[in-house]
Amino acid sequence: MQNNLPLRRKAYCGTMNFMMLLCTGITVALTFFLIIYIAVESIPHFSVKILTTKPSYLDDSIGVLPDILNTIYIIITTLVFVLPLGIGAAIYLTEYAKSKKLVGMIEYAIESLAGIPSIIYGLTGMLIFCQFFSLKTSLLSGALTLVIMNLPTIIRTVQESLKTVPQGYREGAFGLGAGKWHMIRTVVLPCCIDGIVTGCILATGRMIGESAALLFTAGFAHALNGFFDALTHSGATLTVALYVYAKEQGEFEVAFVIAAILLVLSFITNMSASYVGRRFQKSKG
Amino acid sequence: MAKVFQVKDFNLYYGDHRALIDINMDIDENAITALIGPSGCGKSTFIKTLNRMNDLIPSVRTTGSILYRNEEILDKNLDVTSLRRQVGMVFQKPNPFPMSIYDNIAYGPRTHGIKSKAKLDEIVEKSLIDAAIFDEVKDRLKTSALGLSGGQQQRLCIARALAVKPDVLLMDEPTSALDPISTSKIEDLVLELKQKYSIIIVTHNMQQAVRISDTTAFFLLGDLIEYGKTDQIFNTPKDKRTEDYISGRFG
Amino acid sequence: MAKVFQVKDFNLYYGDHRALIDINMDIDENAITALIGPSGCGKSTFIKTLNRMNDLIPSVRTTGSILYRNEEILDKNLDVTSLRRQVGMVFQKPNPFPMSIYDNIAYGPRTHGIKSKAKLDEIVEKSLIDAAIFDEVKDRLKTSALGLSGGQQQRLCIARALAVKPDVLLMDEPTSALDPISTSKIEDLVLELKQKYSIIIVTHNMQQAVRISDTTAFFLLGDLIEYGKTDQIFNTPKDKRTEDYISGRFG
Amino acid sequence: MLKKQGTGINVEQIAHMVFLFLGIINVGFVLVICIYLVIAGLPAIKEIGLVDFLFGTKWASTAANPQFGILPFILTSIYGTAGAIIIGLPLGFFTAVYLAKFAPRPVYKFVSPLIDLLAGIPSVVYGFIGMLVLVPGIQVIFNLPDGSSLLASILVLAIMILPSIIKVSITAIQAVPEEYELGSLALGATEIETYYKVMVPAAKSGIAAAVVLGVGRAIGEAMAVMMVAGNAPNMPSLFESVRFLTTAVASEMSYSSGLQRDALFSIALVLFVFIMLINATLNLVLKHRGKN
Amino acid sequence: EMTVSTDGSTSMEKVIGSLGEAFSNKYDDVTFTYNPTGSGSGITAAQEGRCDIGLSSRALKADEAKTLDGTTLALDGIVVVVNPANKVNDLSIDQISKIFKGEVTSWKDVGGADTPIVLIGREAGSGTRDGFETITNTKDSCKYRQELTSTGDVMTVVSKNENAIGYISLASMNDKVKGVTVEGVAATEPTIADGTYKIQRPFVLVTKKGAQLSEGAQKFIDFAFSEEAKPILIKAGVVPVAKK
Ligand SMILES: Nc1ncnc2c1ncn2[C@@H]1O[C@H](COP(=O)(O)OP(=O)(O)OP(=O)(O)O)[C@@H](O)[C@H]1O
Ligand SMILES: Nc1ncnc2c1ncn2[C@@H]1O[C@H](COP(=O)(O)OP(=O)(O)OP(=O)(O)O)[C@@H](O)[C@H]1O
Ligand SMILES: [Mg+2]
Ligand SMILES: [Mg+2]
Ligand SMILES: O=P([O-])([O-])[O-]
Repeated sequence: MQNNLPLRRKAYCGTMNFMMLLCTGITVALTFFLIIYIAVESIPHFSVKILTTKPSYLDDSIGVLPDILNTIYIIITTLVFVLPLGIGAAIYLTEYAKSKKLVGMIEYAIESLAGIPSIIYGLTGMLIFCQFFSLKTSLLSGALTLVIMNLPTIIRTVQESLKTVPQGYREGAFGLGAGKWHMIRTVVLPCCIDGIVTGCILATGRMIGESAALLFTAGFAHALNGFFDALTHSGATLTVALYVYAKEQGEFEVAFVIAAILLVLSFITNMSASYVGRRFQKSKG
Repeated sequence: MAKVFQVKDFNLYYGDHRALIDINMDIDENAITALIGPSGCGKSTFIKTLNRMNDLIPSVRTTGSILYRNEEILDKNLDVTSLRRQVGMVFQKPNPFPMSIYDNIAYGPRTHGIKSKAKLDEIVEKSLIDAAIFDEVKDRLKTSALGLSGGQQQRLCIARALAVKPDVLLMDEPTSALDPISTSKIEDLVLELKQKYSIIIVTHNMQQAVRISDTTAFFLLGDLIEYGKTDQIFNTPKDKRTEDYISGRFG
Repeated sequence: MAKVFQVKDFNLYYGDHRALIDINMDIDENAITALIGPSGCGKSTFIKTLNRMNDLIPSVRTTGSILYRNEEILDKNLDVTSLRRQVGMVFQKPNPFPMSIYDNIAYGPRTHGIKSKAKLDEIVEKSLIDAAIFDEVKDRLKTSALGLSGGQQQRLCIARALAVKPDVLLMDEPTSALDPISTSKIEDLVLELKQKYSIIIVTHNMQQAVRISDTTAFFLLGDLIEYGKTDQIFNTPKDKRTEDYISGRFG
Repeated sequence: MLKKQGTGINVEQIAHMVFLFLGIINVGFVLVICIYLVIAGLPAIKEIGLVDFLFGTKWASTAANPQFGILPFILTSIYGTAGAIIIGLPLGFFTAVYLAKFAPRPVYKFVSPLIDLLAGIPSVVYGFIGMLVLVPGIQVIFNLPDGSSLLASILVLAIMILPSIIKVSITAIQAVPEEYELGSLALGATEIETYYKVMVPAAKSGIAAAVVLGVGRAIGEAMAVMMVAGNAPNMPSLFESVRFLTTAVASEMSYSSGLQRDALFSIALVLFVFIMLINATLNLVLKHRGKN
Repeated sequence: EMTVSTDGSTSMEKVIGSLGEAFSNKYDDVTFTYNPTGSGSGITAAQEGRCDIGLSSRALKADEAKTLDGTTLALDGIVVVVNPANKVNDLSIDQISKIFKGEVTSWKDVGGADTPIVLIGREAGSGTRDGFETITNTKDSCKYRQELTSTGDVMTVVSKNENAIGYISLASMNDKVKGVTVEGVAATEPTIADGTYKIQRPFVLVTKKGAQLSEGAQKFIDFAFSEEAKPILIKAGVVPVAKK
């Protein structure tokens, strides 16, 4: 009974094995290529100046500080709106909703929101926020568009973590005469704070990566503004700036710098999401 | 003896399934009432009705009447939070909140509006003492309750229930998840609590029912088959089915 | 009687934990061997060694020797697929694949290279007949196997194992997930299969061991305590611990 | 003693109402988006005529005699998506099976963050690299006058959907009960046979979901494609410059006026209908899976 | 705190960016924003009041002029550009027209290498495209291989592809690409100012007719036409025009 698999089976297993290794190899190689290519092209152009100035036509110089700030502003603004909305909706769905029909309808809506491509968000955001609510092309319009776009992410992650809260906690609180909202506030929410944080991080990642939805809603000015000023003005986030520099202006050096920044940000969000996720699982035993 | 609960022609349905059938039963004050019966006979369902925890299940429908100290508790407009405060509950699986021991006990009083630190301290200490766990945890009140052993957790849950100063204590198989030593500690505790509280306890353990209860109710498939003094039920059951059950012939 | 397995000084470790200790045991051909013992004693571990299913657990280490028809099966270079083909296995929980009944049975033969439709048809029919389930499913061979009842699924799994023409059949508590009627059908089946196959069966059910097995092995905490004719084990056990176990005093 | 609930509104009721509102508002968002798209998208279709719009093969929106046929965009979107799936699916699928079932623990631990990273990279970065590497590469390799083409777009899309295909497939494969694996191994099948003949078919609806998800992502992507497709409104052909539904909207929107602008909204409406159909398919697939 | 918002032409980016920057440097209390979206959308934005000043790289059309005022800020040459490796240096308007209509498809027919011509154009709605096609008489008949959304993009593509030809604003010109002379005339300030370089178009500031300009916007327009602004415009590569 030594190894004597028939040739046909050996060939099949060999082929499959080869395909798997090949495809995994391609995927890994691709990722490495991206990382190394961006690193090699961008590192020579990194400088304190490029990170801390705004572009100037008069001096013919380029800086990405406004884009970094705009990105931060838009993330903060979006989170301020999307968190209460998303967490609230998730709480309704998991803790309150009784009617199957209503839940089905809301979940269908959320699924639909998740599937809509960002260019369509961009257009409707432009129609609704820029025009209907006359917010003009501004970071605020962009942020509000991102709010709707990111609702599904937040709702889903919060729902997932709400579901991991043991039913016993709820029963225990009710058994002591707590009302539902009181119970949620004092027992359920503290338990799933990590899940909410994970949701925030994931959503932040999506916001950093978004471009098509912002092009028509937030525009692409590179003005250096304070937070509240910036909200009412047009401004490019890093991703939009990358598009504009690479595609519209042919300024590849700065585009590579932005690409590298985005890569690092993506890495950081992934790492922190999985770190929080792991902690979450640990605390749940 | 005064009655804490008076149950009249009570029926409970899960959707179309009638899980409790025409229950009539008066429950004594300051006594321990044991509910026994094979799995699925409706013991948990019944006990949860007494503090309206069944409200959480959307499909539940009830008919009949249950008076708690002469007030109807099936009333739609009843303030369930205040009912649950007076009719506390301890669950089969110990379910301390993921907070410190102190906060677990203080949770109920805080919920009901007690803010004063001194007052809370006092309540926490008293409840822990009453639940016979104070000595074991007094040095680590601020540590997480999840670090306690199963038996300690269950006594903590009892302390938590006592902290809101209930009148009645419902216990759904409070020892079935515990080892024999923890079990006997809890049994001792229950016997002591009887002085101040009316206790209704579900158990699968015949011996336990005999050891601690004053009256026993035997349920079968949603029917209350026999209800009476524990001595009588276990020594001279009137119903053939009760006899079969306690002598282990089915279940 | 010829021996299918000869187990010599066999030890199995999960990491540092020695789960089987110095097992010595010869297993008869065309007989039914029952393995009994309390939970965690190593029955499943032992039976899984006989077709090297333990290979899937990385921490497993073995010493000693197990001969299957005089070939060493603990050998690293052994072709496990061909061993597993000859030593088939049926699991505690019926596990038909999510395909049609026909494809479930044909899976093994196809894997081993049989392509001819006529040949496959014949094997499927024969296996289903042997597993005493043909009449119940013959009209719906193309429907999903997941639509069958638990008992039917288990017989389907037996049929699936028979379809690769094994020599030995290992069964790990094949009836513990089933109702009494399905159980007795499977027991009848096992008794019939004995004509053609050597069967090793793990069971928690003493009665079942008595009803169907020729020899019985009693395991305790990784030790093979007693091994002999089933009659003898159940009527005149030599070891005190065997006696205690079969008379229900522990386990 | 048990105080009855008054008719006044208490905190609990307010909380309930607030949460109900927060839940319902999602439905509101979807409705508003639909309504706006329909309102904005219908006039041009009415004016141009549905058939001329959907099946016209020439797009010349600013010509003296403008023509608004979007068949080239529709076909390009379909071909481009199909192409991305044809390349991305096998690549993702084999990688997923390897990672889910074969990869030694350290390999898995090393590769899966890479895949997360790939998933997190913004689409414009893909477009950017595509523009600098793929486009000139294609021009040289295929000896074309210009490398901006459907092929370049397909490759960029394939890489972009790769991580989501891998992740969803891994989840689907890992969700298959281990019993199937044991059952197959016990019949003498090798591990590879077991995975491809039993586990993968059992995971097929999950993998189908991955495909549909990939289709949704590919058909909706605008910026990355815009950077490599060349954007001429040609009928699709592998080595020609092409325009997708998304890029048609994105490239002309900011310059448009009048009927041209309305027609762009109509394109967005068409795209939206496509996406909704895909979502419905995904739902069906998932429901089907729920039943199994 | 005053704000001036401008919106429109991407080919005016350098001009308007420079002006805006100098303007903000001069007045600390104004915020100047420029949203490079394209001439068409800049005009619409001005019409809808979404910005203070619209920017157009073409003259207003008749129906647009009904509701809007257009003031020419400067003149811009549209340079026909090829890859620096291309041997062709001069083209006539007729040749350019034939090339873009696809009637001439190989560089060898206009004195270059035997390689296909790759036509790079701008997207519909672009002021540059409008100006170029009008002057070269190729309206609606260009056989573009690529339609790109900005001047920079055209330059990038032309600089990467030896076969390519495109057109861009003189203001954006740099040495990544080579400008060809048109009928012997190179695009420079003097040749544009005196009209000998044929392919040129105006850069226009668009405001709503009759509407009161905001204080900041008025200040900006005054600044743009001041002597102070002239060198800035020239540095940005366009030919200043006096306010009419
Ligand atoms: N949420 C529910 N929905 C529908 N039916 C239920 C629900 N909970 C319990 N039941 C049914 O009601 C009957 C009584 O259940 P109950 O949990 O009260 O039994 P029990 O006596 O407590 O059993 P055990 O000893 O196993 O805890 C059972 O038939 C059970 O299936
Ligand atoms: N994968 C594993 N890793 C480590 N230890 C294991 C593993 N599987 C089983 N064990 C241990 O080996 C011992 C024997 O387990 P085994 O499953 O063989 O018992 P069993 O007799 O089949 O019990 P049961 O009747 O419950 O099925 C137990 O102590 C168990 O904890
Ligand atoms: Mg119960
Ligand atoms: Mg076992
Ligand atoms: O961007 P334009 O100047 O060509 O409209």
